[in-house]
Amino acid sequence: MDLVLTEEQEMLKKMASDFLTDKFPKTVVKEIEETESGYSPEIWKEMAELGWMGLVFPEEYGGVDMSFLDLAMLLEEMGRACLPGPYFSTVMLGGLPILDAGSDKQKQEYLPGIASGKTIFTLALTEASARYDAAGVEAKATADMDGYILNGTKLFVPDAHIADYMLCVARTSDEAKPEDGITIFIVDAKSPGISCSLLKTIANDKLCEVVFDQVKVPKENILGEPDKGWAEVKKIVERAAAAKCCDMVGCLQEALDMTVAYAKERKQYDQPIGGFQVIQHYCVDMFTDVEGARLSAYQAAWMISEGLPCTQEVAIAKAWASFASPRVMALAHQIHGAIGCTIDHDLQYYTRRASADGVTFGDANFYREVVAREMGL
Amino acid sequence: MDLVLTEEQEMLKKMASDFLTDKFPKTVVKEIEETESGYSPEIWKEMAELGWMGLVFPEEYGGVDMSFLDLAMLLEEMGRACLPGPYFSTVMLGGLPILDAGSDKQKQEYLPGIASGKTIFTLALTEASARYDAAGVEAKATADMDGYILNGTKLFVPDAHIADYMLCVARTSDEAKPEDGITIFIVDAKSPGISCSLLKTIANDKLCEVVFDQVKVPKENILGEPDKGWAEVKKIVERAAAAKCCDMVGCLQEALDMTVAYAKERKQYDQPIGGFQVIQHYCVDMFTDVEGARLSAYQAAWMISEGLPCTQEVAIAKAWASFASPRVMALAHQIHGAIGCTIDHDLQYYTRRASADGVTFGDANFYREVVAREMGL
Amino acid sequence: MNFKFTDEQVKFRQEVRDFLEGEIKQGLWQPTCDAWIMAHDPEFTRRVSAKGWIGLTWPKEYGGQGRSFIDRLILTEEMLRYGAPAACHWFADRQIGGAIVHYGTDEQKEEILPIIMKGEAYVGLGMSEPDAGSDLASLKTRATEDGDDFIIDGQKTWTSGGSNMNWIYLVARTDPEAPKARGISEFFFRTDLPGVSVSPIVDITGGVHFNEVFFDNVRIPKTCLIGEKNRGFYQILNQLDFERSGMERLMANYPLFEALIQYVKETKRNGKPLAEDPVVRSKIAQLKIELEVGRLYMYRVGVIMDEGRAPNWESSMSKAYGTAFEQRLATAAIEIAGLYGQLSPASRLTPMRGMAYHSYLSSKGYSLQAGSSEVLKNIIAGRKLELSAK
Amino acid sequence: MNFKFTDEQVKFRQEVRDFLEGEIKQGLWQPTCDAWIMAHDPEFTRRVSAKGWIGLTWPKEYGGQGRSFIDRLILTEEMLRYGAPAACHWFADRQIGGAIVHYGTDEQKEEILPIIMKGEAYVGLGMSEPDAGSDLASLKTRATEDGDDFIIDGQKTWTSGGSNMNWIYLVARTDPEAPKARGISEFFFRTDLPGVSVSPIVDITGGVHFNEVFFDNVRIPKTCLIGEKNRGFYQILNQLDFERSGMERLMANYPLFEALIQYVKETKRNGKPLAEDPVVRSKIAQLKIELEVGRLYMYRVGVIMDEGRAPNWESSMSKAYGTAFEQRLATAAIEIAGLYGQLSPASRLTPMRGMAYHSYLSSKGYSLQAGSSEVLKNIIAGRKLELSAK
Repeated sequence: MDLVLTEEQEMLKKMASDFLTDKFPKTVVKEIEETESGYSPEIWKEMAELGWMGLVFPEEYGGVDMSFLDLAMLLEEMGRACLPGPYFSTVMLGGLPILDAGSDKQKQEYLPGIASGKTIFTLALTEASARYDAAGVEAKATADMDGYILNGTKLFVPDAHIADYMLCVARTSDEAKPEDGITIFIVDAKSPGISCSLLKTIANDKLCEVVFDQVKVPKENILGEPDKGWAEVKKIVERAAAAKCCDMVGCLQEALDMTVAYAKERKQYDQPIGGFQVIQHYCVDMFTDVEGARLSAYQAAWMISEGLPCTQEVAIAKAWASFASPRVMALAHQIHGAIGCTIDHDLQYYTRRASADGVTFGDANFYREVVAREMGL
Repeated sequence: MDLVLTEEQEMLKKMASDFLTDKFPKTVVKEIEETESGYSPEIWKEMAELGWMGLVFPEEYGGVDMSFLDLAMLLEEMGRACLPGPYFSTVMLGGLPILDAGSDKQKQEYLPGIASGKTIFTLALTEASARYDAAGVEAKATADMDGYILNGTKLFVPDAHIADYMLCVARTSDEAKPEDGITIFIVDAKSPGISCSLLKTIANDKLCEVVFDQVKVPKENILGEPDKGWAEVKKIVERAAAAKCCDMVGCLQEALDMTVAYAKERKQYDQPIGGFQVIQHYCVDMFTDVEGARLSAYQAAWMISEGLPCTQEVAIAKAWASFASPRVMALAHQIHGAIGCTIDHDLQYYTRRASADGVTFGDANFYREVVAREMGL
Repeated sequence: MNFKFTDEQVKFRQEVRDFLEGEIKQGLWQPTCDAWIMAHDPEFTRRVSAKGWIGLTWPKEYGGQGRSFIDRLILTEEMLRYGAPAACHWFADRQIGGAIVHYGTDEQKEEILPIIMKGEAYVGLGMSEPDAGSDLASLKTRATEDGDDFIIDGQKTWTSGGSNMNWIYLVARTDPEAPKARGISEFFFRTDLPGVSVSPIVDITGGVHFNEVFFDNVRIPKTCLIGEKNRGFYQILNQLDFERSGMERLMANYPLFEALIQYVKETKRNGKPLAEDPVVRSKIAQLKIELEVGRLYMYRVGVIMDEGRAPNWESSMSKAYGTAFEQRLATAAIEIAGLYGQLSPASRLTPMRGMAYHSYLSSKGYSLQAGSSEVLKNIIAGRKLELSAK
Repeated sequence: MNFKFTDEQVKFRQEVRDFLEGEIKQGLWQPTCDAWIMAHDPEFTRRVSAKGWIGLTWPKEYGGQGRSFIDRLILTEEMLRYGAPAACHWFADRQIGGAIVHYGTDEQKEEILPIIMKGEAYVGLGMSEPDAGSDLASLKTRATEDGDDFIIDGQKTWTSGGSNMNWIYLVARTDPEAPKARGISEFFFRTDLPGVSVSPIVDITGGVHFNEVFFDNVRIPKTCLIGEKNRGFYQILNQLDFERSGMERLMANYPLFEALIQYVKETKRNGKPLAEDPVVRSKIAQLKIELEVGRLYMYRVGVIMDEGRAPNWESSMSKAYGTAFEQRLATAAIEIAGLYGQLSPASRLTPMRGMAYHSYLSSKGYSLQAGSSEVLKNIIAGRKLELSAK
């Protein structure tokens, strides 16, 4: 066992932190949040030049061939910086699934665009049920002569309004088990029949409602095997959940750091409030929660990175991050006092994002059930 | 609204507190707990002379005709004193149901004995399922020429080993709904076929396993209507739960008082530990929980006393007492430090009883479900 | 002991309900959470005034109704239950009127109480300052005597009242030489005076109900002083106990609770209503239990006031408990709503009219305003349990 | 980064498991909770010694195995998982050996370490006194120099070791004039000396594993001093970090967890296994999540020690978390068992072999011994977050 980051990982984190701190002061985050697109194409380009979009992709596709764990470290810094934009969608929900399950042709077609920052991807999975289980997939794809016709409504699709492509999960045949008969399609987001509207969300994170109305998709756009797509979807969700945990670690760590700093600086009753034992213990409780999130997230990310089965470890990490984050943020607010409850204070960025992150790719209850099943209950 | 005790109630509490403090120092409680009978016949007699056994019974049966609320106040003091013995069983589980549902003849036959302290009663309700719902009643009473034959095993029956009579809840006919076909019998505890063995429990509170093997019960010993006994059982359980809450208020209040006193007296780092803000807040959290238990228990007891329907109020009180008591006791121990974890320290009496009281007549989960139903969920 | 409301109280509650339901039916407003502080509606306030429901507990000789504090809690509870837009008169009614009845001169009673009862005083509470939050006694805003006037200089923050504010209740230092708590006085005056400037604070939900208020050489007549000069801090302690007893501390997001119950009954997951999911059932029942016990803490404060006693630790307990409850409720609601819980009130698909989202964010402030939970616990520990540092 | 155990570690874990399962199969003992402190079995300790598993991490030159701290945690974890009766050698192995390796003289190493490794030193930890619990530095037991000896006078309490204790580790004041923390020294000696008397303390479960120990003019040679005179408090701080890292802080009631899982699988309620009750499932899954995260806090401490660093706030976090977890586990278990949870281990009908009942009571002490959770949080706040009173 060894919990030390490699020198490269430290460097990557440092570089990312410097870049993000420089490019994304909260004034910029706020501006971007308020635009419709939700990202800055200029900085996006710079991120691509730093190799971030291609971080985990092989060199042959224009990537820099680093590991999932390295990516996780980068995501942590992005969480810390409240990075707005389609990075997670593109790399985690688009690129990695294609690298995973795509044909050589698909990889050659899509990965270089992703790695170079030219192509924005996303995943259209959840629907009205808002659940991450197979039964929630009701969108239908019916075989047509030269392909499929897609119909259905996807909800909470991140960044769909700016995506060039979507992975769309649809039902291609009706089987007894909801896990069967599901297929993943790579869909050109500009295909006729797709309409997309932004949902207003707590994190201002550009989730969309995407309606597929008689959308034609060519047969060669199936990702992986037809009817057997659920296994890959599970993998996508598992990996995304682990990645989201790293993101959350950055978010919660920053909230903790801000809070501890404020406790040292804010004076009441002639002393820093951090001198009061109750405030100290609040900080320790936050810190303990954040450390639990960190250790479990790193464990999950490391296991994915190593290609080890880790359904339980991911479930533990995401459940922990999801139930710990509201209590961490509640204490952050309690210590910050009224000032932390204003829109102009940086804390609220973390409060809103932590709330969104907690439910994205499965909340604590969802993963408790996963753990129960893994335990044989 | 008025939350003030009457002068009589204050006097009753004071008198009870003085008597119990005098008679039941913890050395005596300990001795009694260690006897098989679990009570002191001498002090029992004195309690009867004070009118406690007859407190709520009409004068015609030798009682003093006070209210259920008055009884609740007495129970609170008993909880505070960790009174060992069959008071609760006799009055709450024997006498009150007979007053409630008994025929004139039954009242005349049994109540004077209870009121004078001569007769010990109990209720044999729960069985292997250990639940307070009708489905748990599997003991059978089959009609015989001049009465019924009882068969079955009752568990967690308090004080059965010293009882003169038991109310035994048994199934007299099989109906579709588990609530139907249930009858309550007044059973002479010395009837042939009854065997009784003590269960060792956390509170040393003399719960028994009672086996009924071909026990004959005359027809006139049916309490209330045959086959329709469940409504009365529900009432018994509801009233007992409310009474148990008052008992618990006394128990938790004493644990709180001991803890606050200890926090003022125990010095570490050159000051009373009660000077540390974290300890202060622990005490406030305990106090808040105890006050919630008190207000909700008084409300429930008052409503029963007034004859008002109060299923929800009782459920709220017992759920609160049951989930608050472990956290109150955990803080009591945390503040007392190691000394509180010894068998020679008074705190452990309260820890053990609070634990038993929490599950008796329904735990927090049981009553959450009652509340949910009352809410129409 | 008696846990029942009198027949008159039951009738009064029904009257309030009928009034509010009628208002909703007429579409005059929609129930919202935090309406007591966030929903400013001068018209509604006027209609409430017409019912005689502002100044309910004040003596009849000053034009009040002389009714009990329990009556007032009933009124408050129903206002909150229905999420009525009562913010315009809330603080004047709850806090300022009481202070004037208690400490005001006859002239002040004659002049100010009618304005409040007519629902025309939209009051901001000018207490906190940037460096004086929980530690109110360290406030710096100065009120300097000058002939028949005081000159006010300084800055307040977290002053309620939103953009409607036309009167301010101000706590300022009148004796800079005295020990901190002994040189403070209370004032009440209109905000349209020269030298007063107001800058709104946007809260985490995007709402505006707090202000920063700046005082630059503001001249007010001495008649604006409430009570005794330099005794303000002690007068306030009393008023704070009163403020803390407000029902809004438990029920500001009551409309969310009702909406949540409806939501779990109506929303199906895996073909079954959420209400049948044992984890959800248990969570909601637990909230109900906590709410009802919270009401007992709350009504106890009313009972004490009706006995003519000042609430003390009881109101601190009620407030600390109530705000913690509201945070639990909001957190439970947003969790139960899952991904939908993230949708803002502006979204078409938002469940519970966006109240889960709103309360999740706004309830963070509940345990900070008007005595942080930590300060309240310190008060209970000190005043009631008599625990103190050496 | 690497979260995997090495092949050797996996093999070692299997070896420990095989050994312990074999012992259980032979009926040599039954798994119990708190076995590390409560279950004294000299024979078992001898068998463990024969495996070379006492002194696992000590340098080979002193007869130890020179293995890693992770190895030791693996051994510890399996001992706890199987509830093995390891109390006879636990403290000598965990605490005293390490202190002697670190601070002892060559003679002490040569003399004492072999006794410990043979499993013959049943050690009591003589630290707390009636008036010196969390505030250890205020201890009063005196060790006065007299020629080549020290004379010990005073009283210790919560001294572990039960009735088997034959050696004691003692912290005593050697310089009454110096500031509190600077006049304290550590000693280690046999308890069969004249003037030592031992009085058992019966705990809340009825168990006896703590003692009061009285020292009346007890003469010990100076060779019993460990490390530097008057530097004892600082040496201890180090050892406490080590003590706090013990796996027992998370897993002392692991056998209960296993029994609880089996119980919910096997026990039917309303015709369905408890494991299918969503509230129960969720509760147990939550415990599993918490346990696994606790193991991460725990193994991190091992990793740090293997890096040659002294654990610091990390072990405080691990201990505070672990003991709180164990209380949650015990409370959940007794709640899930319902009325049956009240049955004592002596009862025929007791579920989970009475371990829920036992742990519910005994776990109250976990968060007090060896650094109360409050002291540990103070340490984390001070050492790591650098928060302090003015």
